[in-house]
Amino acid sequence: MRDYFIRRFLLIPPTLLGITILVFFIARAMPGGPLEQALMQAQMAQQMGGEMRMGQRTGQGSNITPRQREQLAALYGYDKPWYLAYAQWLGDVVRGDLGKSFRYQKPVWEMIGNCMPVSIYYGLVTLVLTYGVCIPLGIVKAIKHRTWMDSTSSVLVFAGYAVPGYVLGALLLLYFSFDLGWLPRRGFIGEEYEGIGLWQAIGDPAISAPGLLWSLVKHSILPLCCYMVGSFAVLTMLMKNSLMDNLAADYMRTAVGKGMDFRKAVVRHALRNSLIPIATGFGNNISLFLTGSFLIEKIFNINGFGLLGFNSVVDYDYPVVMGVLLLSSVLLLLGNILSDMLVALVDPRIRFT
Amino acid sequence: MKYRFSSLLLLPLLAVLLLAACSDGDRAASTASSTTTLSEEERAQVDAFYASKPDFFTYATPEALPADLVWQDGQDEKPFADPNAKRGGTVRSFILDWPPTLRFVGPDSNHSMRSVFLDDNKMSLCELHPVTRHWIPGLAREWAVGADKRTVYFRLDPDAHYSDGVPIRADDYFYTFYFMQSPHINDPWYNNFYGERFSNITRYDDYTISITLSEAKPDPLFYTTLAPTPAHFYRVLDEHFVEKFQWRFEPTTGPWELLPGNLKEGEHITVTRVKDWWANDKKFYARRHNPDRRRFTVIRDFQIAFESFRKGDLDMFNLTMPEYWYDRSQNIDEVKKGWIHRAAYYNNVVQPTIGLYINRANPVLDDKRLRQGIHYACNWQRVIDFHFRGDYARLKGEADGFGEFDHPTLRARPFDPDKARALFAEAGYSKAGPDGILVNAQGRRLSFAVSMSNSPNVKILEIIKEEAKKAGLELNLDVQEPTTNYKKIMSKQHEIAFSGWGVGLPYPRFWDNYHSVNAYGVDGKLLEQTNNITSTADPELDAVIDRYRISGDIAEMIEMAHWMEEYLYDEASFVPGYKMPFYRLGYWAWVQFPEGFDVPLSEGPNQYGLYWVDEDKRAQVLEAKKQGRALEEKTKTYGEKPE
Amino acid sequence: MRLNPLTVKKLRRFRSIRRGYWSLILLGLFFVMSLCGELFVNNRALMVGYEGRWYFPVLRSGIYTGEDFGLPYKSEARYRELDALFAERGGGDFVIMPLVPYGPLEQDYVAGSYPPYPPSLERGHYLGTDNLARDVFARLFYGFRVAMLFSLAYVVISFAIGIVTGCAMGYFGGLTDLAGQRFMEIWSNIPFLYLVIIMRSLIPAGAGTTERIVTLLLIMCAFSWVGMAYLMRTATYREKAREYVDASRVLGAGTFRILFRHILPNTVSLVVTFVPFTAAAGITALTALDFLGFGLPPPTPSWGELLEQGTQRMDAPWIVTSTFAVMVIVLTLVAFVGEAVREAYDPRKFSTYK
Amino acid sequence: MSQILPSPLLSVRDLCVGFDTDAGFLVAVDGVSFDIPRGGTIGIVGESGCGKSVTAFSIMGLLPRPAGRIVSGSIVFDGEELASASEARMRGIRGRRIGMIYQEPMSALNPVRSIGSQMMEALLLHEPLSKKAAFDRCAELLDRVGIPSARARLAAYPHQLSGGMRQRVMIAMALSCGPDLLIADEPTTALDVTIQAQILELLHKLREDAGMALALITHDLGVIAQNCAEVLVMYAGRVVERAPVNEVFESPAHLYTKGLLESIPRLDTGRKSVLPTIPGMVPGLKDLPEGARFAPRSPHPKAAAYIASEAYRSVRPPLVELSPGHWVEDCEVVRV
Repeated sequence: MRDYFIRRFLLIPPTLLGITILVFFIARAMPGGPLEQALMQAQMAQQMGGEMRMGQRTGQGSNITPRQREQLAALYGYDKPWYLAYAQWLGDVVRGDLGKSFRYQKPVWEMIGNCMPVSIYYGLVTLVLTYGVCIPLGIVKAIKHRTWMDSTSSVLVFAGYAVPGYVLGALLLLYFSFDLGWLPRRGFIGEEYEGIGLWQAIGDPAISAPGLLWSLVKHSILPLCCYMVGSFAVLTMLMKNSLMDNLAADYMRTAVGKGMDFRKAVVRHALRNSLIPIATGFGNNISLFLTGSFLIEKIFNINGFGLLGFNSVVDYDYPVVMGVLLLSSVLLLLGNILSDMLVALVDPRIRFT
Repeated sequence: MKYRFSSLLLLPLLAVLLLAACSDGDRAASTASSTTTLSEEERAQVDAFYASKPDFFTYATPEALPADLVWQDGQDEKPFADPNAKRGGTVRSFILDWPPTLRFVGPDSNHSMRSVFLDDNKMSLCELHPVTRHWIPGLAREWAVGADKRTVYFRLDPDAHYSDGVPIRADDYFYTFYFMQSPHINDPWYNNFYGERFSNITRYDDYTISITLSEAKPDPLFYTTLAPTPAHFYRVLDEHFVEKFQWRFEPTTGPWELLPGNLKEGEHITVTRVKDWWANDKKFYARRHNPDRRRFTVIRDFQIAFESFRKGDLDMFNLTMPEYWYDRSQNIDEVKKGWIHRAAYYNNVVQPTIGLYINRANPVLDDKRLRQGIHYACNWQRVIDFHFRGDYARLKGEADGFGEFDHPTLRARPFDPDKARALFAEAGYSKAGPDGILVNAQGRRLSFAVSMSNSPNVKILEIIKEEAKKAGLELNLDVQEPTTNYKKIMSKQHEIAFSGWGVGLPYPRFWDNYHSVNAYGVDGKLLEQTNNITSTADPELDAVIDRYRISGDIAEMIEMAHWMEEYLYDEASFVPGYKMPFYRLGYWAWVQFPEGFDVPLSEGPNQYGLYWVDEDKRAQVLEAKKQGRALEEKTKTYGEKPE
Repeated sequence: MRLNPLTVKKLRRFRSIRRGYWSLILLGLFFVMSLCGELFVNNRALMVGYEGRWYFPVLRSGIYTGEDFGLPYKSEARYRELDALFAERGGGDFVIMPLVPYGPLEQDYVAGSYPPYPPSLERGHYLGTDNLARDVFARLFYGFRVAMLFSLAYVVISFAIGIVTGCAMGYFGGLTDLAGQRFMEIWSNIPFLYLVIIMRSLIPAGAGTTERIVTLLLIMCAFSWVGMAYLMRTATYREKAREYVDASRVLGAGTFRILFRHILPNTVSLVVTFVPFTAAAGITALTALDFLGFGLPPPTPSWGELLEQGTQRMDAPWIVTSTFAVMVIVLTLVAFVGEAVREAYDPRKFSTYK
Repeated sequence: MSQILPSPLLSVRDLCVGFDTDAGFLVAVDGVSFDIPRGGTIGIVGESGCGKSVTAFSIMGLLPRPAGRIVSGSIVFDGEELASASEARMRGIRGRRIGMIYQEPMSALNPVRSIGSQMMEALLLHEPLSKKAAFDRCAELLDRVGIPSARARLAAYPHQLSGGMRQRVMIAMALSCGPDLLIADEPTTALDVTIQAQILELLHKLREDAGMALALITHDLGVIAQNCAEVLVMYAGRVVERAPVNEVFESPAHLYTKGLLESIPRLDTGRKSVLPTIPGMVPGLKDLPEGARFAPRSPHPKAAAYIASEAYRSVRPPLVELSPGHWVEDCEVVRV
């Protein structure tokens, strides 16, 4: 089994290589890119008069010379054939350098690093809450199969599945934050707590740690609702079905036949077995939750990973696109391995070879 | 403001926010940036550049100034600020996106915050009086136009200095050319503008310069009133320029500066008023740019920003869009109870040429009758009447807003399906197909694609499309992400493009959009990356455009412009769209505007910074709001709706 | 057609799951109605009686112009106006309009007031209009048709690719499998939205609406088959290991026979249970793309476009509420069907003990 | 019906058990009655689907809810009615007083938990033992059922053991609390023939040692011959014949019993012959007639007429006592 996981880890680099080569190539081969964007903006400067004030917007058609074009191309690394540019990028990545954003001229690492705390916070909280709700709910639904409770919760989770989170976000925000004023209107945390870590708050009597926590919770409620609403159905139903399979399993009868209380038998026997399919999908969810959803982040003004990724795509900010891609791919691949490990942990029968 | 500029212009403007602000900055004027002059070594490098272009950079003595110059100082103009304006306070507004850079030049510098730092802030040698359109002093105290109509002489105001305290001298203008012509700034437009437009700059003494244009112009001041570039800040440029200055704020000559620590990435940014701004007591600058502080919060959704405004999180809000002016703000409590005031400001600025550009390089569209038919098939009036609620107006043509240059009688063709059908029939499209779209004898349907970028403007074209069916014309909307759309149009692959060019005073321009050198190369192939997106190439027109370009005589230029407008009207490659002759604002009652605010050249409240914040009133209004007490409802109109 | 008794049993079981069964009936009904939607929601008249002759504009492939009914215009007749005119004029001429007398593209501006118009029974805009004065009901209705057709095609194409690839990988195993797995791993990591944006730009300007929709469909399918391929790969592996496959190979059955006669039929249940959820995913993805403006070409009626308008116009709540409601209802129905299909194909024994 | 004797350990009377299914409510056990004396042994035979296991699960109270339920009848164990006993009461009986061994030792064991933990669980539920003591007891038990290196085995998972081993584990588990009654539900069906013999041998030995009663459910009469004193033959949910074991072998009274006997392979016939089988199949539970359910498979000449008669549909034949303790379904066409 150790060899299996070593092999899995060894397969990560070639896969990453494949992904990045493909995206890099597509980015280069397609029309429209940072160069066009720069040219468009240069032209817009011309239209808008750039620095000239009111009366001076008179720049007469300045067509861009081939030399200027080349210079701009060089700025974006478009002066080389794509494979050489890729090789250079790869070389930098191997040395731990993801390059600099075309648009912000900042190291991509720094940009990713900046949005990581928020993304990790939302990602992990969503993950914990989602699993924390879905697993118990799935269990209850399995045990109370075809009762009133089961049907009602089914309708609810399926309706949640159908709700587009990004629209829900706008609705909730307008209603709870603007109309009712119950919840804060924007931001990650109250401004009075901006830039303060919880550990600092605990150490500093001037700052109320419960206040900080409460502020964080208030700011998080609506985005978390939107993040989670869609993921309930799949996970809950998976848990329910899987548990039902196991409730009907012979070993449950054996357990009860030993004189064990049924509930105890569910917890001690059926539950662990039914977690196997859940564990299979767990790794995938990690990357899903961490990368977030840019539409929700946009509505709630969360400077997270999803928004970064989306903006980099629409801005043709390729170093950031590649950085985000690399990171999310690594997360996904590691997540898959983590899933396998979890499955192996839960299920002693599994022997990966 | 959203609807005002068409696709190309939309992006940077979407986010333009309207507030301005400021108050008693309690901070030293000099910032962290180095105020030392260039070292000898640096000096030598810059001088070497000047020396390499001896014809361009000239050193002279005051004696060399022509004796017959008529110096002007604009002091007979009236100030336009309100003498009762109070200084101080904070104005809060929003931006839709975080600016990518604080540079003014180079990649990504054309962003939405730019007007705050630059266009509405940084001063030039002379400024246009926004009411009389006469010149008033800026950084120059006096100026004189040379007899050749190419050279303008300036005497710098000795009081003028940057926000870091460094005075502005003739050297800064030399340096400006060094800077703007440098390949290191990676900005072709500035390179070209400063490289081709001018032929000489001469320094007479520390405070006297002249700038010479390559070609004579009727009013060369328009082209020569430049802003200085602080040499002590940028120093000798190198290939790291773009990155090095990405997030450094240039010492400014204007009232607003960004101090380090006044921004949180992706969240908010605050500009503060320069302490002891040098122009504080100058005749045309006193009582302007009154708040101490202007804070911009990033809110990525326009609607949520509006709700924040209603809640009082923002002080001012742009209500230009009819939907916001009427449906959203007309009947809300905050307005009815007079806590929020609203105002519409009719102005008289040149209008971007928004409309449909028909690509004549397409063989089918290279038929004048067909293009004229398309004109009649476009129901812009419906767009204006319903989509813009009759507030906007039909664009007259290329020269709308240019005063005498604008043709006195020509008007864009109105919607007329019968005339359109008649013209289509002449062009061979006489039979209606089963779906009502006309076909010609070869069976070609009268169907064209309109390329445009993904923006709210798509809705406008959906109206045009629906109405065009009545004339038997089908328009398919080819909606692309802005960059790809731009690429498509610039490589002239479109059939029809919905686009708009920003235009500027003093004269309408025809060369960029209609001269054949911008349509086809010497090899006869379509040229890419030029503004002639109608692919117009006509020797007769070319000849007039060429003469117009070099003319130094206003009357002659007007005559030629009228001829060209008639010609282009007949060619019918551009279907004029709409124009927006005003802007509209909502603001909390503590924001005050001059009673007789009448600034026809103003495109937004921050451009001239005439409003102020009354912090005492803020407390009163907030108190009233808390108690639910109504104040006086105010919706004002400044200026007059044209025609 | 004779159904396999096992299938009959599954169908019967499906019918016994009332929530799913009725959801399917409802969805089917909606879908059929939307397919012949021109009869219910349309600005073309069902029937016009003019000067003793009967016309059926809705059934005609072409259009009748105003001139056909004695009106002075050459474009398509405006039947609601015609209706009002005939009524006013009296006499034998008449117009019968569909239940909702508006088309999805038609802009019904009212002089002196501005869209979006609120719901009005009197004017026949039961759910109001959108920003361009287009009837929300009509756009939702035709948006449903587009979404359903789109997502059905989406399911068929992406399953076809997924099944072929998955079967091939599972059946041939070895290098094919290894290469396929790597490819899928790479492919599924490509940012989808990014490719949608750039692939759209490759569509030539002159392309018609249908070509644009098909291109979008193909792009989306290109990214959605991976999941099915993984499932089929495992299923094929499992089936291949069964004795009967060996047996038929011994009997001389060829690869294709084994695949089509033995392996595929045995994996049908797996495929079928995924149909509804994939269809729902197709609708959701299309709506999200439309919401962003990267989906169907305007002015195609679409839910995403309505949602976008609605979220921008919260002051006109009828747009977002009705769209939101319809979308949630339809997708919930699809999810119910999906759950019931899964239950029918793979029934869970439910047992507890005292 | 029963003897006037010291009260039996287990007394089942007119037990009817049914299930809700897609096809409606189906009766799987229809009026079954029998007794097991203390220390006594009974074999229940019949083909698959005859209701043997359902009977066993009814005794244990392990009918899967909500589908399965006891419709009527009583199950009295050591003087206590089990059919209506409370959940808590049942917990005290299951595992402690009645142990059970299941058909499929693989699926009856939880695949993700070690043998030891599952065995210890049974002990700890009923006896106040420390974990350590329980562990030692388990090792001892495994030793008793003949599993070598018992301590090491306790850490193993079910999939790591062979089928025979797993069944030994099941037996050890069932016996861990020293039950009064052991129900063995086809304990050898899933095993190799050689292992089957070992397991039966083991069961036999353990029963003798512990003096507990045994209900052995099987479809193989041969197995019963060696292990049980009395035989209960079930067909389609009913008892069709009930007799002391030697009587069944010597003079089976029901055609079904006879058929079962004939299908046991014998070594003593000396010549190669085709093994006789009972033609036809056990009927499904749906639409069962009231009459003798074996009739359609009966070679009796009047069988066809009987099936056509109203009696087949509506009259349940009673059991008659041929000789003391030998009861058979009273219907001409299915009698020998």
